Amino acid sequence: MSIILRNISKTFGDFHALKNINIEFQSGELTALLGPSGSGKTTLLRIVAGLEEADRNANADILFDSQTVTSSPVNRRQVGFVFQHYALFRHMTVFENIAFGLRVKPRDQRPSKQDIKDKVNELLRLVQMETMAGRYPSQLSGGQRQRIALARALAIEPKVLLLDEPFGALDAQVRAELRRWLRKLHDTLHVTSIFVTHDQEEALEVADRIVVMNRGAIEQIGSPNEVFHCPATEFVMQFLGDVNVFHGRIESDSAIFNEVVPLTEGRENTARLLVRPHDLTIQSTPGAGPALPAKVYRVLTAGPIVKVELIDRHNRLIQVHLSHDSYNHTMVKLHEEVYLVPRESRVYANNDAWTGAYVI
Amino acid sequence: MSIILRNISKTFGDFHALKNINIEFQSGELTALLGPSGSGKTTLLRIVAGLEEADRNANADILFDSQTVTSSPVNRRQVGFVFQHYALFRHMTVFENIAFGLRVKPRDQRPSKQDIKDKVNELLRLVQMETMAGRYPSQLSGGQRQRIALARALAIEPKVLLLDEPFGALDAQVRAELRRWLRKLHDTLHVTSIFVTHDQEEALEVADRIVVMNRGAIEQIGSPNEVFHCPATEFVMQFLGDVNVFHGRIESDSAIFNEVVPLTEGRENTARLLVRPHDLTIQSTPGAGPALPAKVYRVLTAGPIVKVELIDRHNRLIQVHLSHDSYNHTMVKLHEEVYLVPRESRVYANNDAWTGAYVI
Amino acid sequence: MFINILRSTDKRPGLNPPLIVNMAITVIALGFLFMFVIMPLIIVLKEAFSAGLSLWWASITEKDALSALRLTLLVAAIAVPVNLVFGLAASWALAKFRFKGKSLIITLIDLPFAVSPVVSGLIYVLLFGLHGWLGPWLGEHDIQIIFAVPGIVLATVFVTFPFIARELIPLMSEQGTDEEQAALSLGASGWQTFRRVTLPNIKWGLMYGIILCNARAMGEFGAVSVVSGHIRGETNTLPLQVEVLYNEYNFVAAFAVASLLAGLALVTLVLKSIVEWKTKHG
Amino acid sequence: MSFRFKESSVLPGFGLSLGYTLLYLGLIVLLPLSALVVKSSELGFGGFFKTILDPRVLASFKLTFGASLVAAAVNVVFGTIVAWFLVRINFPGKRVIDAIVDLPFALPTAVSGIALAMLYSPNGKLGIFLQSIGIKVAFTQLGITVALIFIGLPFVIRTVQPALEEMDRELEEAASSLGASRTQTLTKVILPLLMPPIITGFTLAFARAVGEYGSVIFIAGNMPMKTEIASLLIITKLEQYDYAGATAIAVAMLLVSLALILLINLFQSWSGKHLIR
Amino acid sequence: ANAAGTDEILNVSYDPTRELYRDYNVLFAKYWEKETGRKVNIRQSHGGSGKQARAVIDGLKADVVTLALAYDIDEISAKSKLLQPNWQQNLPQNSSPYTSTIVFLVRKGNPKAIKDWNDLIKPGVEVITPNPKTSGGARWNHLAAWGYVLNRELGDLKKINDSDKAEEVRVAEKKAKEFIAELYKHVPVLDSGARGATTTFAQRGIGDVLLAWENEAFLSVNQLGADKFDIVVPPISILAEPPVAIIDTVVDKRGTRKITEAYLKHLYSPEAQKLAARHFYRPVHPENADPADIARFSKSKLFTIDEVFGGWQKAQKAHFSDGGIFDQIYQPGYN
Ligand SMILES: Nc1ncnc2c1ncn2[C@@H]1O[C@H](COP(=O)(O)OP(=O)(O)OP(=O)(O)O)[C@@H](O)[C@H]1O
Ligand SMILES: Nc1ncnc2c1ncn2[C@@H]1O[C@H](COP(=O)(O)OP(=O)(O)OP(=O)(O)O)[C@@H](O)[C@H]1O
Ligand SMILES: [Mg+2]
Ligand SMILES: [Mg+2]
Repeated sequence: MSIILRNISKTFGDFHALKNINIEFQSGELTALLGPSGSGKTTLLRIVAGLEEADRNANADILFDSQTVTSSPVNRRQVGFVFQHYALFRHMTVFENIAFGLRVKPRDQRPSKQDIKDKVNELLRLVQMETMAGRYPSQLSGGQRQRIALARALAIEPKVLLLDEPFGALDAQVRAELRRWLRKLHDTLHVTSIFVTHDQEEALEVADRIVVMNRGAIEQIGSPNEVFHCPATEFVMQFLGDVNVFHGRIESDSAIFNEVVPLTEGRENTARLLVRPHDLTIQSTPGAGPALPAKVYRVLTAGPIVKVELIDRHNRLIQVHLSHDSYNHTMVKLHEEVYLVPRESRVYANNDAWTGAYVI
Repeated sequence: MSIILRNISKTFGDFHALKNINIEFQSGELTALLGPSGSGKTTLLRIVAGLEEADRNANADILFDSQTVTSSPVNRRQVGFVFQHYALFRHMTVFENIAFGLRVKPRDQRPSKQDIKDKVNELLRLVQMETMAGRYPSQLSGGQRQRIALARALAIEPKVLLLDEPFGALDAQVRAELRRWLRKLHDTLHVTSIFVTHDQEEALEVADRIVVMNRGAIEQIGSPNEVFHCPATEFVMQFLGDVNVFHGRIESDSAIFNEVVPLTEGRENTARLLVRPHDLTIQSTPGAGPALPAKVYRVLTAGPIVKVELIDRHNRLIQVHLSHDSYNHTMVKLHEEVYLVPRESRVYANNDAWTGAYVI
Repeated sequence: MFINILRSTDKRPGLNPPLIVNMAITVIALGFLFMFVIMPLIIVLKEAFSAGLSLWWASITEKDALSALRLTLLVAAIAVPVNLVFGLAASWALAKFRFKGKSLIITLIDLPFAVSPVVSGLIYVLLFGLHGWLGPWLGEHDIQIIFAVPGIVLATVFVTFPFIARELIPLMSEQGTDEEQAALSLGASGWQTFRRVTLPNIKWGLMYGIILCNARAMGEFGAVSVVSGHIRGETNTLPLQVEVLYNEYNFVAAFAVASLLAGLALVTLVLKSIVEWKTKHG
Repeated sequence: MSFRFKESSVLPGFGLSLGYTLLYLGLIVLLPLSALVVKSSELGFGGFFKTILDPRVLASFKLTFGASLVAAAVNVVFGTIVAWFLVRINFPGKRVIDAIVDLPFALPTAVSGIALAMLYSPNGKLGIFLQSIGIKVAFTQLGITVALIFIGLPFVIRTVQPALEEMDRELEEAASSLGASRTQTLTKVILPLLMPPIITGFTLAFARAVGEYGSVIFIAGNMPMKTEIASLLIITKLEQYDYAGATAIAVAMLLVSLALILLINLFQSWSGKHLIR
Repeated sequence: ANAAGTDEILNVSYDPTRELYRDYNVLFAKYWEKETGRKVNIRQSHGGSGKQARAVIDGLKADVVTLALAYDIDEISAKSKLLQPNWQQNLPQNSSPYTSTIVFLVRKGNPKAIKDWNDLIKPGVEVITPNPKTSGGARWNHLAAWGYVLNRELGDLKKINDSDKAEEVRVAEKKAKEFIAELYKHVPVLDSGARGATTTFAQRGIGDVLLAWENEAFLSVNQLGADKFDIVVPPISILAEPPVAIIDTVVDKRGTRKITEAYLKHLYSPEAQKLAARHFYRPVHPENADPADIARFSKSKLFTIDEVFGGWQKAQKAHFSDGGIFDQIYQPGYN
């Protein structure tokens, strides 16, 4: 089922939570909604589900498979919704929670008791909670509740799956497993899914498309590669993954970054140099191109990559990520003076990308 | 303040949520509790705070600075607690929520109105919610609620800070910032902090020490480097970061991994080869040592590292993580036949680490 | 079990008041109930049985008493369900939605309580009485409303009108709409959502509402007295029967019948136990 | 912002439930009560005010509303304590005590009045004791208050009880972990959250007390200007076949109650706005 | 009347007549069956006299009313025209087949030595009487006391209707009002009904003397213990005449005139008179009653409403309506 949102806005009192959103979700696509806390992700998802009404507006419209659903209620939209705060039924056991959607189906579509049981047990197995069918939500840990919320939404095999941070409280293991399963479900059933996440890695890994939101507006829509490698705005660049930001100023035709610029100065004639930590190489000599002298401050070797924190002459903190291999090659030592060479970087001046020259 | 737990167990009905926990938290240390969902992290934290009573047992004891606190109530323990589900006061504004702990101090220790105001505003700035002081919790997004819960616990400048997934609903940016701030708070105030997380990267990066829990028991306690590089058990190895697991069997004195072993076979005479995705190198020729032939199935280039998914002859999925650099070097092509060489790996047979020979 | 006496029902440490405070609460609560409920109950029972068990039994099995009991049960059996339906509808509309004029509607729902019982009966006389608005028309068609069962039912419905709605409204608004939204998103119809999600969450409040409504429906005297006509064996409810007996200087029988009504409090016990049992066992 | 009668909501059934509520309310409450108003209007403006401004009527209003407020307030304090006891404390035989709470509704009001008068009269079980410490209850305004406490007693208990049962204990834990003492937790967290049911209980107990007749007259003494309640004056008028006068007093009482209850309800909805999620 | 050969009538009565009419209904049913061969089912309604009258006014379909005061039946006639204003002439003795009077119930041995009305206002005497505005019985008490003073002052009650003695009567009435006011000062509790007053006096132990109907006084002594109370009959008191009447429009509509006429007329029959005496009512034909029952009624001078007050309507208006004597003595500032 394809979903189209046209001119959707939402205000709470005089707070604009969504500002004129236009977006299309292809049938069978898995889309990630990515954005900082409070950017309107939940609100958008709730509007799609029909749990919240968008501001009334002549042009506003929501289409499911080209049919407008603006006035059709939640329970007719056939959406599975995983709530950010779970919204489990307190008075029902885990089993009853998951079975609920099946049990309320119209009699002629309702599966038999045994089928319901089998289905629920299958889902319980999926979320690794077979032994807890008889528990009440209050007797579950946070992650367990989240898994039940997920299983409950999946039970009804909806055409559209809306997931509000469905894995937020889960550890990497279970998360990876459920993620894979979600991907597979997708590829076999061709449901249209939208999931909210605050974890850009997850978005990049799982989604077909990523929608980056900020302050109630959409900053960029694109494939994971697009948003990561060609961020449309400075915000997207900063939001997707760690970034070292150097503040500089525009002087004549160059962006100058070799001194500290107070942040308070406003955006006029200022420039920002953005370099991802893994795009910096550490060298013991400056070399030919632009290089930033810095001092090694802290090295974290635990984890799949080595994180090196350095401090430049202006006392700015700089992060560099290396593979264990290259780390072993370069032999960085604490407090050593080194040179950082950006392999790739972006410069933004005023509000646009800067294509001119720059000096570090 | 140092915290010692001795022989702490907790049962709910006949479910053992904690099994004889013994642990010591050094004064001024930042400890991460890491473990899968339902492993007892919240329960343990609640027992430390005094929100839950451990099973009565002659040997069970909780000491704060060598003083037993088993019978002292929560509000005397001077712990700041961030609840996994926030537990914000619904009838109070954001401001009042944060100010609560200050306003209930005994009159002689209570800060002045102005001091309270300043303090709360400072905390609001920290969690980037200056503009929302007058809102009620029901008017906040998930991440915003979490930040308020954090600010509220910090307001009372406790001696012990217990945080139950304090950043679970936040995006990487805010998270990194708060994490840094937490680290700094730590280093300046020397509070003893324990924080629960399901994000092993976060644990590895922030914590001084990591406690890995599983099914109510402690699997390993150690520095980030220790638990990552020298996992005490197979579980720890598997839990900390992605791992490729190959199932094999013991034959005479070797562990054999070159065929598929059904998982159902039980643990006797079986062996597992564990290799981290970044510890595998991709080569176009087998080379001298053990090498695993596999076919490239999917490549994800979005993100700071390149994730390559391969399938071996037995149709097992294998993950390899490369830096963009090495990826560009090796020039992996989709559906190409390649050889995987483990740089580092661990073999577990039966229930122990295996030090003998093995064949891939 | 007995080790737990005076301990808090929730065993979480730290939050619960010390034993001494629990003791004080218990003493105050029991003292208050003792002065205002238990002692009056004892008085009623003492008087009821003052002439022996057999006279008590004779009093409540007397012909008029039995017919009064039947009428009382009938009236309650109509008034309680009718107000139950209203209570559920009203609390749904008033607790789960926000709209203008809500406080006014709630106030109007409260109103029947503030009306003196006699007046509650009187208004139906003013409507349906011989000189009332509808009286002449009813007379022509030989329809008897007041001084007959319909009038008694109406008066009872009026005086017990607010109970269930008012019990449920604060409880329902307290619980918000999260779970209802979840149910709807799972495809449940409005009615299914209400029955399977909302109702179980308010079951205690609902039960108290029904119990209170029922108790009052059976115990109501003033309003019913005005519209009953006091015809023996026909339009006397139990409370009216009590009055009749009392005014006939038949003190013991009056209290015997009253004790029957007091016994209805036991219904609470039974009902609550049933609900609790059901909650536990599926 | 434009005027909207109702804020949007996804829950169904608003029209139906509100429509039914209003219809039923209109038929059962408003229509009959309008008969009351119409009847009282027979007196004309002057007659109406002459009736209700009679010193005896005014004295009875003062007494009725005053005693009702006091009784409702007493019920708030003790009812909350009883509810706490019933929910939070283990006690053998608690179920029976729980059941007895409904007694004031089950007993016909006259029986309650007689029983209370027996209990609190100078030769009654409690009366003797109270007399000995110099408190006279029966046939005084105190006696009226006692009867009104009795008949309104279940309200606060039964509204607070389910709310307390459903209360999220994590909030108490949060308060406690922030250093609040038990008293502070109680006054700053628990009570504010219990406020809506408490206020509801108060309103209902108060309303009920204002209208009460049967149980009061046995213990009131019914002395004009001193212990004569408004409902008694209504009966008095009726005994003289003065329907218009009776309804005039009833209407005046109703209007005062309406105003007071509306005030309370407005306050409650204003202070509880944000509680609805 | 229905086809099955059973007649049905509704008798709307007041409170303490239940026993009397239960027995009388049996008596009449036998009589009626003997006379006509038809069975009769008599439905009974009991309640406060005024309340019962109001119910009939508002549509309670009573065939006959047997109430405590003629005033109440007058009101039925006046307010709803269900019967003729001169209904009281339809049956002998002002339509009252039995009468009663107001007596004093005192504690055993009469410790305060209360013999006459004047003793009621002796210092330290507490009198229990209900509120005349809500209780029919209390009105009798009030009027009896009033009549006592007039009789004492005037010597002869006939002077009341003598226009020459108007001034003398006015002075006497002023005295009566003072007496009444003083009397109510001795009343610590004004119950709303006769039964409540009895309870206050008997059970609560409040007061030294209870003003009550004679038949109710006998009943209370019987029920509450002959060892606790004595009945004192004052030398002069009021003749209480509880009247009976047919509700014309109802019986005409239902076709029960014949049986209701027989029902009321039979109250004057010897066997019914005997029954009334047994239930502590003074029969209008004492000769037909059991002498043992008659012996319980002590002789005293009884005056009627008509003699002293010129009928119930006037009495009600002067004494009990809003602004009447009763209200005046309770006005703030009155002493
Ligand atoms: N009241 C209870 N009754 C029964 N079991 C309970 C209760 N509370 C918790 N448990 C169980 O105890 C175990 C530990 O719970 P806990 O909340 O400590 O887990 P956790 O490690 O915090 O998990 P998560 O990361 O999902 O929050 C879980 O399996 C949970 O189901
Ligand atoms: N009822 C409300 N009244 C006022 N503001 C609201 C209300 N509900 C949400 N908001 C605001 O709308 C904005 C968007 O909220 P939303 O819940 O959609 O954020 P989100 O992107 O889901 O954030 P998170 O990742 O923290 O859950 C937030 O700033 C929030 O404070
Ligand atoms: Mg959200
Ligand atoms: Mg947890």
